[in-house]
Amino acid sequence: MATFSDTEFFLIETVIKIALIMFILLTAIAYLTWLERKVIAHIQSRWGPYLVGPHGLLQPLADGLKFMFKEDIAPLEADPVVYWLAPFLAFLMAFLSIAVIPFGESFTLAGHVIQLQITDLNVGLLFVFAVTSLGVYSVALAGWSSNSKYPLLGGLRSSAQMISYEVSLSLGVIGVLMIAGTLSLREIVNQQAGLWAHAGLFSVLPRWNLFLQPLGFLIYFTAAIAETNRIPFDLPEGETELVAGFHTEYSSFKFAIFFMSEYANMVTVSAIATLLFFGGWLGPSFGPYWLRVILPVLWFCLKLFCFLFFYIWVRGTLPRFRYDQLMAFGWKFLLPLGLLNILVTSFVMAWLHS
Amino acid sequence: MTSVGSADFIRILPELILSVFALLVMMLEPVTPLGKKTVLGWVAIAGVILAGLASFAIAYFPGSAFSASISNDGFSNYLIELLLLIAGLVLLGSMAYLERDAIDHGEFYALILMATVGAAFMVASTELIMVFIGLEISSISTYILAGYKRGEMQSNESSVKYFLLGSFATAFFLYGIAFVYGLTGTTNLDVVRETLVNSPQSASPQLLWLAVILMFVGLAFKVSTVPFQIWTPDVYQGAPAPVTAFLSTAPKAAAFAVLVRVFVGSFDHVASAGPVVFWLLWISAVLTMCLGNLAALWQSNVKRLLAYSSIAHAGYMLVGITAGGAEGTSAVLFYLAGYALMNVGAFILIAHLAGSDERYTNVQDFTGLAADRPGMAACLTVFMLSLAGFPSTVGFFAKFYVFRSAMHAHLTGLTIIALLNSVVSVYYYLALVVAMYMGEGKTQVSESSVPRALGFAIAVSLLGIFFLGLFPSGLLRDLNSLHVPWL
Amino acid sequence: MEILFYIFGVVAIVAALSVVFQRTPVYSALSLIVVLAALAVIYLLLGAPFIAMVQVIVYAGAIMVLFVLVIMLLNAGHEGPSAHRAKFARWVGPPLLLAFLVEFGVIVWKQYGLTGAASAPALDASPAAIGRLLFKSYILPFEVTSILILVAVLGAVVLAKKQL
Amino acid sequence: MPLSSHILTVATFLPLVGAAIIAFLPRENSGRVRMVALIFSLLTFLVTLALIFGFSRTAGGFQFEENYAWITSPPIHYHMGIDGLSLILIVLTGFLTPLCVLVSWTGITERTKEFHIFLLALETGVIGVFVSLDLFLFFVFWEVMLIPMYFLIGIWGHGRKVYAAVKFILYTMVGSALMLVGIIFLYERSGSFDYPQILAQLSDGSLPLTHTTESLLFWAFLIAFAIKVPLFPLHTWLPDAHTEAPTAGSVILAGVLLKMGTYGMLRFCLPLFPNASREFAGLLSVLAVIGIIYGALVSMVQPDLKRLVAYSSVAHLGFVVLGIFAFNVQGMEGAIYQMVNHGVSTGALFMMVGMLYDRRHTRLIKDFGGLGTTIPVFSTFFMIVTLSSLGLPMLNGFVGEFLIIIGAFHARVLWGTLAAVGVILAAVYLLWMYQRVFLGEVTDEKNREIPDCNRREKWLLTATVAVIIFMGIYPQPFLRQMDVSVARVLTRVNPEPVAAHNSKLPAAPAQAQMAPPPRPRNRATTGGASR
Amino acid sequence: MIPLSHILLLSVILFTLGAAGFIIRRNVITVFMCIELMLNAVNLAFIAFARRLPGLDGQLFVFFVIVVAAAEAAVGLAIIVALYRNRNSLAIDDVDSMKL
Repeated sequence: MATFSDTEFFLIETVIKIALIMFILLTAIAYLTWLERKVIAHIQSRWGPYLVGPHGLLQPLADGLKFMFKEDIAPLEADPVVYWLAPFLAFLMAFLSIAVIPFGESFTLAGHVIQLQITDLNVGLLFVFAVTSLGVYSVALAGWSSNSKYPLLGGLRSSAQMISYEVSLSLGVIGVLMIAGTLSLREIVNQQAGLWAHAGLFSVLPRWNLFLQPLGFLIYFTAAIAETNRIPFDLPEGETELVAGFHTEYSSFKFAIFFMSEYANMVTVSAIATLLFFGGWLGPSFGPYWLRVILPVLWFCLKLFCFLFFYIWVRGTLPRFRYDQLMAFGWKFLLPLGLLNILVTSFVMAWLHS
Repeated sequence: MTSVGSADFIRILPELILSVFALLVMMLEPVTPLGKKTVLGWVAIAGVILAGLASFAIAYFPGSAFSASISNDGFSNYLIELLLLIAGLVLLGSMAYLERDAIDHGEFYALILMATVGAAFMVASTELIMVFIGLEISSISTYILAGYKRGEMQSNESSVKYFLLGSFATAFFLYGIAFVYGLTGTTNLDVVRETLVNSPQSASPQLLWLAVILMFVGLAFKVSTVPFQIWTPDVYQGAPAPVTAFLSTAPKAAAFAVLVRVFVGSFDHVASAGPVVFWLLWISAVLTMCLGNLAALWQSNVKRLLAYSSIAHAGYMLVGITAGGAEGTSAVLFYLAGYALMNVGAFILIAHLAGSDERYTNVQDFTGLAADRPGMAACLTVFMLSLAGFPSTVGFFAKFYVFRSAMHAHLTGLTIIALLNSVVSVYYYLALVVAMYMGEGKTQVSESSVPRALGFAIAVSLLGIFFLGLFPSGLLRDLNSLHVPWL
Repeated sequence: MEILFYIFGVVAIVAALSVVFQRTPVYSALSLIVVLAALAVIYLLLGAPFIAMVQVIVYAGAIMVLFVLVIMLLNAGHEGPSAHRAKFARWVGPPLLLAFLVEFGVIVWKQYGLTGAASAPALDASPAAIGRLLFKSYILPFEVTSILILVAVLGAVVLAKKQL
Repeated sequence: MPLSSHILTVATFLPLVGAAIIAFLPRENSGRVRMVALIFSLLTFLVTLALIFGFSRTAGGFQFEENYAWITSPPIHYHMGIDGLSLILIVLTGFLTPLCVLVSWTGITERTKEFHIFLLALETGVIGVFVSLDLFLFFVFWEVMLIPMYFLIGIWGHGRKVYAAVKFILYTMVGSALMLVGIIFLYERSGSFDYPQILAQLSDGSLPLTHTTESLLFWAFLIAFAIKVPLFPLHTWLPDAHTEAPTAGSVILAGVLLKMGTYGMLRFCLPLFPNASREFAGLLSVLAVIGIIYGALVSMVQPDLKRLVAYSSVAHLGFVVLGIFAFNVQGMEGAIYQMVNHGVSTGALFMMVGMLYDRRHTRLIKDFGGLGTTIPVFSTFFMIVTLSSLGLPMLNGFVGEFLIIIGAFHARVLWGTLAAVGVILAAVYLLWMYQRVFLGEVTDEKNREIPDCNRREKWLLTATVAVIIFMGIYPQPFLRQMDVSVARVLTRVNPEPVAAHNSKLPAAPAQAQMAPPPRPRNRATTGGASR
Repeated sequence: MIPLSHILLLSVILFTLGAAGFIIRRNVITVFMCIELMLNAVNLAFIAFARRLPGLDGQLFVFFVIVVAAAEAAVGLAIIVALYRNRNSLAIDDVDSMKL
């Protein structure tokens, strides 16, 4: 846990951090939806949201208001408790993992060292995985509790998919962990500082893990797309087959929560990818103290944005998988590939160490 | 914190070979054409034979391995060989059965090998966590095997019951381990013993008793002693007969080995736990023998009858464990060998006779078998007589040694109860003989001739029964000189 | 910190009661997940962060998902009123267990008492330390669990696959 | 010649070899099966006869001993040897088995192969029991013998055969379980299963037994033997087993198996536990007398011929037990002699009842009557055997019963008197039975058609009757064989010199009126033997 | 610090609840979940003891137990699915095609 002497300060600091991050994140998510609609529209030679505000910039706000005030309809036969619980579970799990994600270096304020991170666990990465793995429940329970065919099928599908790809997701990052020798995200990022030395032409490149673990990154990112139920792996809510998958029967605010959770999850996995493979907040740092505090956050957000953009880009270009293809891809291709990656990494490491 | 060397691997060579062959069977399974799956059975048997050779070889490399969690001593070596014998016989006896009932997938053979690996780890481990993992491997494999006929109600129910009660028992066993660990700071049985013997004040006796009782409950489920036997009849009846042959012997032998290692080897030496151990064993021995035998008297299904009989036999073996010491141990080990031979033989023969889908397992179905198939009837009779403990069969000396050890330990009361029980048991074993020889009418059971592999397995068990029944001293001498430090 | 233990202890017990007494399997499963999570927090408090995470990832995140999936798949609804048999066990079992509980509690209390704090000899329970122990002292059980998992995979396939 | 040094092994396992050979014969050819069985049983009989000629009647201890280590832990030896006591029982077995084969020649038509296998295996077991000198070996044979007998009753029996077979085996198993405890206990104390060795240890006091221990051990052995005999309250299995067994089974059962019990008492109970024997002799004698009277009374009211003969066995064996526990030369030799007698006579009775059954398929006395006129030869044989069974002088039954009664009088006058009453009762039920079956008018027309003895049966019965008469007229060769053995048992069980009994013997001429000729001869032999 | 006895008591209560559930529940899946509850109680005991004793062995045991529980769950649920296919019911009382 954090090393603050003053418990009060610690509490206040944490609460402020949480509030700030939540605010930023929620806003970001709101504009992510806008971004997505815009980008996709441009990819498809359309305008996208255009009417509400300049370039539709106020569209997310309007959407939010609509969700808030729309009538909340629940199926009569739905299981009341679970039906209500599922979206909040989704929300909780999506935002909980943000807690351990560092987004910048620490700075000193009034004699206190403040980490740009809600809490630094030495098993941080595991915590993320733990929370992500619980995310399945919201989907599964939402599907089941609606007491309706399509949601149930969607729920089952997505649980199976999420469990399957979680394995590959973890296997993808194990290579990085082997190199880093720690599970603390901050530590992992710090190890990527600087440029490659003695690498000839490549000496200009930063010491990102991406260059050591390209395969690992590919596996991770592919699995992450599936894990967040995004195209081309969005089978659980494939409109053509299942209306809207597990959240077919959800409307109004509860639907909004599912919606937000999905985007929050995107942010989380992207953040992890940034931290593990792209050196996190590391980047050129210069200027006065405040700039040196702000700049890493900026770099971090930039990298994150690239990932998010990539997500949208993928959605705009790739078609959806068939379900059996999806499972086969996960188990028969991604998983062995992950194992191979670990095997190669361990051999190389053993060879280097001896 | 020693590093792992080649010696470590040599000392688990039989287990390694079995695992490799299990993998081999699974890898060959998809490339083996349908109808030729028996080949996989032969592969598995080859693995068993190789592992057997390995276990003979590693007898020359005694010692512990893997940070003293595995011990390659006479005790484990003997039991592993016994387990391999069981596995081999069951494999031989199951190939034709599987083919007949159209469930001849390679997985069956792989699972038998895996279950044997688990049991082998159980008997070789001197460390409780390793015991636990071995136990789980063998248990889970046998859960699956019991339900191997997926579409069949009884097989499935057998599997459900075995699984639920087995896991329940595992939890108890594990809780016992937790407390042993809490009291002694270790799960290595040798260290546990030393700690408890050298500094008895370190552990409160009551907590130690609880640990002992919890572990006993866990193991009691596995060896099916009263009152933890409730699963046995249903499971044995419902499981496919070759599987029953396996799970009534191999996991049981392994669990008994653990019982011996834990109770005779460790807790018996501890002053504060000794009496509790003793009375636990004494009471459950009596209950098990009596209930097993009495309940068997009313059975009309042969598999169920043998299930109760196996409960009774567990009771006899508990008598030997109650007697404890080197003599009780060697008697129990001898008993295990004899019991394995006769039980496996009986079950695989019944598996054949029961016909496809095991339609004929009632005692009545065996009526008149002697007239139609005198050979098979004679074999089954020998198995029954051996189970009943008639002299010149191994069943007699098995009981004899156990009872003798009990008398040496001044357990006269227990011995007499055991003897009376074995007299009662004669009645129900003969019920089958009565049906085969003295019943009137045409036999129901399958009259197809015995497949060669099965015949060989039965011949081996018969030979074993008679050889050990006439010349038991060779084996017993070996068992008496196991040179296990904890005895 | 201590207060957290008691809070989550109570949560665990209440949730465990709910596991046992809920008549709908899904609620039982959810309650069990709560128990698991509460225990994970307790593990964290007891200086076992790695195990706490494994608990959540594997137990809550994988095992219990399987449970929930199976319950959904089989659409296991309400448990009807108990049928005919096994009344005996139901009437004898719980009192016996209660006696066991009391007995156990008394013994534990006597042995460790109120003062017998779970003294923490400042252990390094980091994943790295656990990994070192795992791959040195416990390499065999670790390797052997792979056989176990193989068996489980094999079993799940054998038992549940439609066509073998 | 190596064979002669292993003659007991040969005698024991020769039948088993025959059984093994039969096992490989085709089942269709029952004639050949019977022939092989007959040849092997006759060969065995010859071997047992050879034993007689090689046997030294003066030598103490056991003869033809063979002793090899069999099992090392516990030290069990393949130890065989015979003395006078076992010798005549072995010969009796050897004699009866071929008769059994012959008597089943036409009666057993189903599964002849198995029948003869079991019959020969049974002979192996029985001879094994008589020759074993290792307690453990004895126990093994004792148990092994049960199984063929069980099958004989259960498969080829009549009526409630399964019930009878199971009852037979369970009764015996209970007894042998107790005996096993006793044996193991003795082994624990003495460190050996070897009978002579244990006996020596017990005699020279190197193995002291407390009073309680000895009593318990005594009962452990005695109950096993008493069930087999069977002694009065434990006899209930016998009528069932005898009645339902096939003829050959009944013959062997009555002829030999029952003797295993009395043999066991003489061989083990008395010498090993003399004090307990003395202590409980009174009780056992009472039971024996009850058995005699009870057996006779129940026989009297039996409507079934075979059951009648079965109950008569209870009475006869009561005599034997009474003689044994009289603890004097007369009683004991009489008992042994009576064992043989009973084997021959009752065996013959069962054979003949079996022959009647084969002809009429009934055994009820009321179905017969006046057979004397329709089958005279058979009736004559039957008459002789009946008379032998009831103890007519000049026939074998007399010698045994007479000696026993004398012995009983010596021990206690009351027992002797009651035993004598038993003799009279025996005369009553046997003669009454004979009268109802063979004398008077032919009541049932079916009885007119039945054939008389054929040649095989004539030979069979002639041989038996010859033995009966020979043993009645000339008992010395038999008695002398056992003199030494009996004396040994008696010196063990009686602390006072045996001579004292002999000197008292002339004081018993009061019974002279019912015992004319052979008495002095008997006295002479017994007197000579006890020294 | 938290007293060991309190942790153990918590563990015992959970274990007992699990065992009670095993006895009184009639749904196969619920029964299975009660077994999981018992295993968790065991794990808690391991962790509590590991806190007291030198070395991390206790924590490692929990790791193994979790692995085993996972394997058990996979197989157990497969068995239960097969049961449902055969019987269309998950009530333990219906598992009675063999006489008791």
